[in-house]
Amino acid sequence: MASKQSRLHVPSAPARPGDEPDFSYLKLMPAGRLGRPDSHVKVNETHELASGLVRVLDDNHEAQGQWDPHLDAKELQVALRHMVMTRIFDDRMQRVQRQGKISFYVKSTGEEAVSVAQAMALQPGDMLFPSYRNQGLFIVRGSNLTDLMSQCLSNTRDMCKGRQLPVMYHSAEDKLFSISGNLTTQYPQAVGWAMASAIKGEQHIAAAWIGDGSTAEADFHHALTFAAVYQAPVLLNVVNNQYAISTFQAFAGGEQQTFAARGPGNGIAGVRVDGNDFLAVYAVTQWAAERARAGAGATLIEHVTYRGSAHSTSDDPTRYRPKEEWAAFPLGDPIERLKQHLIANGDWSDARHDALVEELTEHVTACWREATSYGTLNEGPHLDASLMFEDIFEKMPANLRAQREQWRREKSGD
Amino acid sequence: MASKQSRLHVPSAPARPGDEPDFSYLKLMPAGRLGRPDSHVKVNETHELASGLVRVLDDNHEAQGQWDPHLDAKELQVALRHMVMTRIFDDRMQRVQRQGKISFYVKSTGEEAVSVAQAMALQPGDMLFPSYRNQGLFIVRGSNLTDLMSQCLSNTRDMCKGRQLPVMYHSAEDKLFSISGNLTTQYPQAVGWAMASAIKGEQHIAAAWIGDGSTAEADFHHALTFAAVYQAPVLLNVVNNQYAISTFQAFAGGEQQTFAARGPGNGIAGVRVDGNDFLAVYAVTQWAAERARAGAGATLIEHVTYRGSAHSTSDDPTRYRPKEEWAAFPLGDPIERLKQHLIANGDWSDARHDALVEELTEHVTACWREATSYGTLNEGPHLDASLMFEDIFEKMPANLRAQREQWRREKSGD
Amino acid sequence: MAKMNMIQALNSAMDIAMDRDPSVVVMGEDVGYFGGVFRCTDGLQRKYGEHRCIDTPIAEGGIIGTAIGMGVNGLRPVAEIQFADYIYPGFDQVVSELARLRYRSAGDFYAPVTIRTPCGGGIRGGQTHSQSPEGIFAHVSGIQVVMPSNPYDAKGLLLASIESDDPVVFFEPKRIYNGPFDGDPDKPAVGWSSHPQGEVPEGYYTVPLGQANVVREGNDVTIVTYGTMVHVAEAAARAADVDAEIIDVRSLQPLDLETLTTSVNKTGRCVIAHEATRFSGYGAELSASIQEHCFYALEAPIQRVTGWDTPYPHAFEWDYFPGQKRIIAALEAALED
Amino acid sequence: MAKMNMIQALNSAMDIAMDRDPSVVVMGEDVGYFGGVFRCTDGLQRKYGEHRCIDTPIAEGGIIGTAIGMGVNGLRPVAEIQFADYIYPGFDQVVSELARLRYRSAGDFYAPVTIRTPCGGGIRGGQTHSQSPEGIFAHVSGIQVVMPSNPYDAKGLLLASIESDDPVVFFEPKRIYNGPFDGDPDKPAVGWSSHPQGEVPEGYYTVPLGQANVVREGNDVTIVTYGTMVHVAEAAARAADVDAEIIDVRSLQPLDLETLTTSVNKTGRCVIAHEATRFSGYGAELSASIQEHCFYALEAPIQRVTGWDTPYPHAFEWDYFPGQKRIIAALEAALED
Ligand SMILES: Cc1ncc(C[n+]2csc(CCOP(=O)(O)OP(=O)(O)O)c2C)c(N)n1
Ligand SMILES: Cc1ncc(C[n+]2csc(CCOP(=O)(O)OP(=O)(O)O)c2C)c(N)n1
Ligand SMILES: [Mg+2]
Ligand SMILES: [Mg+2]
Repeated sequence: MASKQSRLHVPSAPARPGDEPDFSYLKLMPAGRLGRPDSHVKVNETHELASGLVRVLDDNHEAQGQWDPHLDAKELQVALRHMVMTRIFDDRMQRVQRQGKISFYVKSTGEEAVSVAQAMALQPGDMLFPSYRNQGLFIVRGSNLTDLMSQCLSNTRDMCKGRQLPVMYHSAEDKLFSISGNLTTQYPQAVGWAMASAIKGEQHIAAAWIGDGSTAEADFHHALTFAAVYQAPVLLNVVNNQYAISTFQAFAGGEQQTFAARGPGNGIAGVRVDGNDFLAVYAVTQWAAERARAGAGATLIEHVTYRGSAHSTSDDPTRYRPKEEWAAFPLGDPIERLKQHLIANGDWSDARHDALVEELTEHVTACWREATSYGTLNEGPHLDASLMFEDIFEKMPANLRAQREQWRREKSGD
Repeated sequence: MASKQSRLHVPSAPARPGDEPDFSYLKLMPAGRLGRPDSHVKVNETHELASGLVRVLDDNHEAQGQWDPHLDAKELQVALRHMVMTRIFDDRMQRVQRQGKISFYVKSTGEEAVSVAQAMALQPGDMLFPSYRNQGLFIVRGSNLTDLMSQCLSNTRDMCKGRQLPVMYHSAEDKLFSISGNLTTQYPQAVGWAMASAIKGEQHIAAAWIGDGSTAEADFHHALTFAAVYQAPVLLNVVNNQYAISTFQAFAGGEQQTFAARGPGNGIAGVRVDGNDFLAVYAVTQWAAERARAGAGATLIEHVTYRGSAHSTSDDPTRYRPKEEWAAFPLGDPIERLKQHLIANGDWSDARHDALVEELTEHVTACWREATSYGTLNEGPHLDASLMFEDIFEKMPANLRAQREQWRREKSGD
Repeated sequence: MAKMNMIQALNSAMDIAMDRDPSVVVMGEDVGYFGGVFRCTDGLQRKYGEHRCIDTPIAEGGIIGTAIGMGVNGLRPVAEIQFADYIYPGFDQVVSELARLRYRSAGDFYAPVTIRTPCGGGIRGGQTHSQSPEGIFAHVSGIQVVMPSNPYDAKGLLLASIESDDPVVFFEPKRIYNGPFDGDPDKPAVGWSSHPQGEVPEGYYTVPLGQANVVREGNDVTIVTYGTMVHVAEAAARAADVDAEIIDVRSLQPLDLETLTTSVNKTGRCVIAHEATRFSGYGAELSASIQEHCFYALEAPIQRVTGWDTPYPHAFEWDYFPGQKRIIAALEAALED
Repeated sequence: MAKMNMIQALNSAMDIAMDRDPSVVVMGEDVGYFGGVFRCTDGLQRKYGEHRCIDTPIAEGGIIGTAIGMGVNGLRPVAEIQFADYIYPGFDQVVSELARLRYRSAGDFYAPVTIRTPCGGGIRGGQTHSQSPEGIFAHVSGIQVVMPSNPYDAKGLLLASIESDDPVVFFEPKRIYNGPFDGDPDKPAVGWSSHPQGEVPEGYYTVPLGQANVVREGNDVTIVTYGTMVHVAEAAARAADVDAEIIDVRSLQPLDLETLTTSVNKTGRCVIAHEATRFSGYGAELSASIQEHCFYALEAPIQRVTGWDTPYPHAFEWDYFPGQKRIIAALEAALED
């Protein structure tokens, strides 16, 4: 066997450390090229949307074509604010992780447009099922940064009562579902939530987010199948940031076909969008939400973007990709692009931007100061560890009560 | 909540008991309509093959178009023989099940062309991963009917040593994989087998079969993803017989999209074929095998057919579908169609057909007589029940040896 | 009171739950128009519509995953997994999601999902239609595990499970769907109509989770069992003429350990019986817990009577099945000293 | 002899296996170019090529399903599941296929697949990077289950697992990848270099499956444990100054029960320790089996020391973790009479 040559096709990386970045594999399209069909269009009429790329912002930072959502300056400034806030928050949390104040962190740097545009385009009653890289959803829905930080600190104000890894946030009142460490599990759950909304005759829709790598999991298929069979009012988002930890998107099946094409291939609409183009993401989300709300069915949205940071604080991307790759990414930086668009419109300036950055930096600093006052992993005040035995069941069964007693004896032995 | 009207889309059956059969939902195409592209064609150039329907035999029983495999009369007569054999075998086994001689049975009536044409079009070195409704594969590969019957009888000649439900055959030497009771599990296994063949630099390919309903299982997605990423030399067959026990194919996701379209949607070629057209199935299988053997990748083949019988001997289809449905199925009966084609070619006659039926009926009777001589479920000779403890591991561990001893004591207490 | 077999009792429980609470929905493979391959959901779609008794694709992971989402959105799904042997494709959604949701969200989210699934052998189902995986689910913190042994309990426990805001995996011993079974396949089948527990109120009632049931009082030895084996144990005790106290665990998680230990402390001897394979199975937990609490009362080793550590073989199911002989041998071992 | 930590020892085992047998392939998420998130497969792709050390899609069911097919076609796959907490999406392929193939085909087909997966907590991984599901797999007939406690065993057991024609689920206690851990997180971390079992031959050798290891002889009580807890137990016995015999189970299925019962029959007392949750866990099987074989020698109840029946909480892992205190309390209980 060793004698014969292997004939197996193994996808090869576009570029490895030391190589020139190479994005020639990325199928692009000029802004404004794709038309915006009626949102009730048949599944089989979305093949072009699924294989093409919806873009609004062109290289001169101007909005082009039918997908322009025509948002006013105020909304765009709010959007920019949310995106900048997200990035500053991420940078700060990464730093405090390095300082050992939290155990783990995941940045969304370079992907801010996806969460911010989608959260803004959806309605407050819509239920969101985030992945661990969608902090922008929480920020747009008004989550208090101090609360997010407190979760990362597992401190006395932690919404998860110390039970979850950092970034596994949730907010029942803001309709943000509990984040799971297990990839893609939220996908069929979002479909089920949407089915229930339809069964109840309500107008609320659901939206879920996973990464490119996560599309290989079984729950991706479960979600698409159930969404197709029952035409569930749900938006299924694939954030294709080109990487799944160390493996690039070809290992998730992006080499032969776009991820958006899984939509029509499995019986739901599919759209591929420039994930770093705030306007395009906003418009596509509106379109899919309109479709879902009208009962015309689900949409799979692939957001083409780039993971600007490490996978997580446990990862070192310099081992597997060129440092310069992000700078060479043809779709650029979503914050920079929206900023330049606003400036081009005469609605923004470098000076105002610097002021914004300074204001939000101070805000993040203040929130961090407040959050740490509720305790850190290492310094008190600490949560009562007996919380560990609660919320497994609504009522604590005998074996857990006995174990809590045993734990108390163990502690008091101190 | 009860107040509001549900807005959930629930697929509705084309026809229920008492209704007129209605196959208007079936997307059909005249024979010869679709061209036969080069088998190395790109995945994205198979959308038409995946949404259309490859047919060769027209309504006058003549072969049409580029997909005609141009088989000679001898081969077609052999094919007819295998298909008739399969049907007679099925009818007999159903009867003996009714008589209580075996515990369970599954017929393939109406679907014989799929297994027979594909087994004939593939090479002996190719590995087949059947479902429980592919007895034709075993018959073409020369399995002895007595052996198949003995498995159904769990008798002293049972290839499974009494461990498996009837019809869960296998044959290592004929490269027919062990059938599992769990749906779709063989799909990623076939892809793995094909990947290993490629890794070893061999030319053998793999083929797997599941039903329309089974496409909803996770392993369908696993198989397509791995087949796409590694361009594995494998044929993934979906036998769309319109039903999954009581639910029709819309509940598996056939309403919005063909099953073949899952191929290109997920990154492998897809072809939809008239599963009751022996020539079309043969030609499509040849095409996909050529593609796989050349290293051009995997193909998902949807075979449009109809489950002419009950799901299994445990099922009663009159509860959920019209009795007359099969007779009204627009793609007819595969045996009748091949027979008429041979007659139209002047290579067959009703007289020869009756003689064939008589010959094979006698053969099946003789095989059954021989099989029962090796024992039946109720009458001896019986397998030694201690076989129950073997083949769990290569070497029997202590706990099983001890349990076998305990079982012996229990028996000897008789 | 009416005569019901277990199928009718389960059907009645779902009917009543759907009638009382519009948020209860039933879903699963073939459960809708067809009424389920074991007929447990027969008539529910006709009565409550195809939006509340929902046929699903064949994807156990999808069924459980969507049921969780429905539960989070205010419905109370009762999902049928056609055979317990086919629950594994949905295992991740049960273990990582259904069991964890309340905990990881500090009680802000939960999904009141009941998963019904037929288990056990003795129906010539072979290795993929006969399994009893309850021990696996009992090990997963956050899941309630139930297995009734008769129609009365089946209805009452299912209603209690549906009403519970915590998830339940509800195992239905299919061998006793139509009648009690004493372990002797050669005897003519008897129906539930002649059995006291076949008397089932037509209306609403519950049997609370977390309570074992002493089905027969006795003084010499305690038999701890559940499901089909309750009836086999009763027959074995009768056949061996042993004054056994027989306890039907019913609720495997939470476990009513006190009822078990009280009995064993009284009898000083214990036999545990289940149909599932032995190694690392649920019987091991029963044995370990009872030993911890009753050690000084025990006069002989606790015995386990189980299926062998093999798959359930089609041709040899009565050699595999832990019948009266195996129980009697264990009773003898438990009673010698 | 060389100094190796457990990661290097596992890497060495795979290197040697791939070098000796061209049919051995390594596959999994991030195992190829990157060398694995814990670096266990570092350098293997460079040395053996991307066709024998294969990066895969993120689909545990697909990894195990394709590995089975490869095994049937003459390869010997070593599949890494990145964390044991993520093996559940592949559970059906393990239980229904990998474990059953030889049996259902009467030995005509089998798949020599080894599934490596890091387990256990104490690394601030929270509830989805800390689980120990070995008890679930031990209950599945047809699967061998292994968990080493040191680099020497890790290499020898992994080589034996890869060579076995039967499937193995190979659990790697990640807390002791880099050094032994006595349960005290406040102590400075120690590496394997100072530990005798950190001495690992560079070449080929195996540690046979199915053999427990007496890591410390003693007369007063037997501690039966495995994985990380072996080191915690040793430290606890030292701290409590108890003459404990400590047995590292190593191979959970098949289980070397004789070594365990011989020891307990000698000491008359037994403490079982594992990190996994308690209810219906593997410790229950150990307790039940030992009780069955050693009942008349037992002078006190067998004690179980385990993680609580809760998920592994991020902030409270040292309250969850069964540390020396919990073991010492159990030793005291086992030693009183
Ligand atoms: C079921 C499961 N398998 C594996 C992992 C480990 N893991 C965490 S994130 C990740 C990569 C995910 O990549 P992608 O889906 O592209 O999302 P991204 O991190 O790029 O946003 C992996 C393999 C997991 N969390 N869950
Ligand atoms: C994992 C799993 N779930 C459910 C079943 C029960 N079951 C057996 S066959 C069947 C229907 C399959 O329908 P389809 O895939 O269309 O194949 P067909 O029977 O029509 O050939 C079902 C639900 C099973 N065997 N395995
Ligand atoms: Mg990614
Ligand atoms: Mg079908």
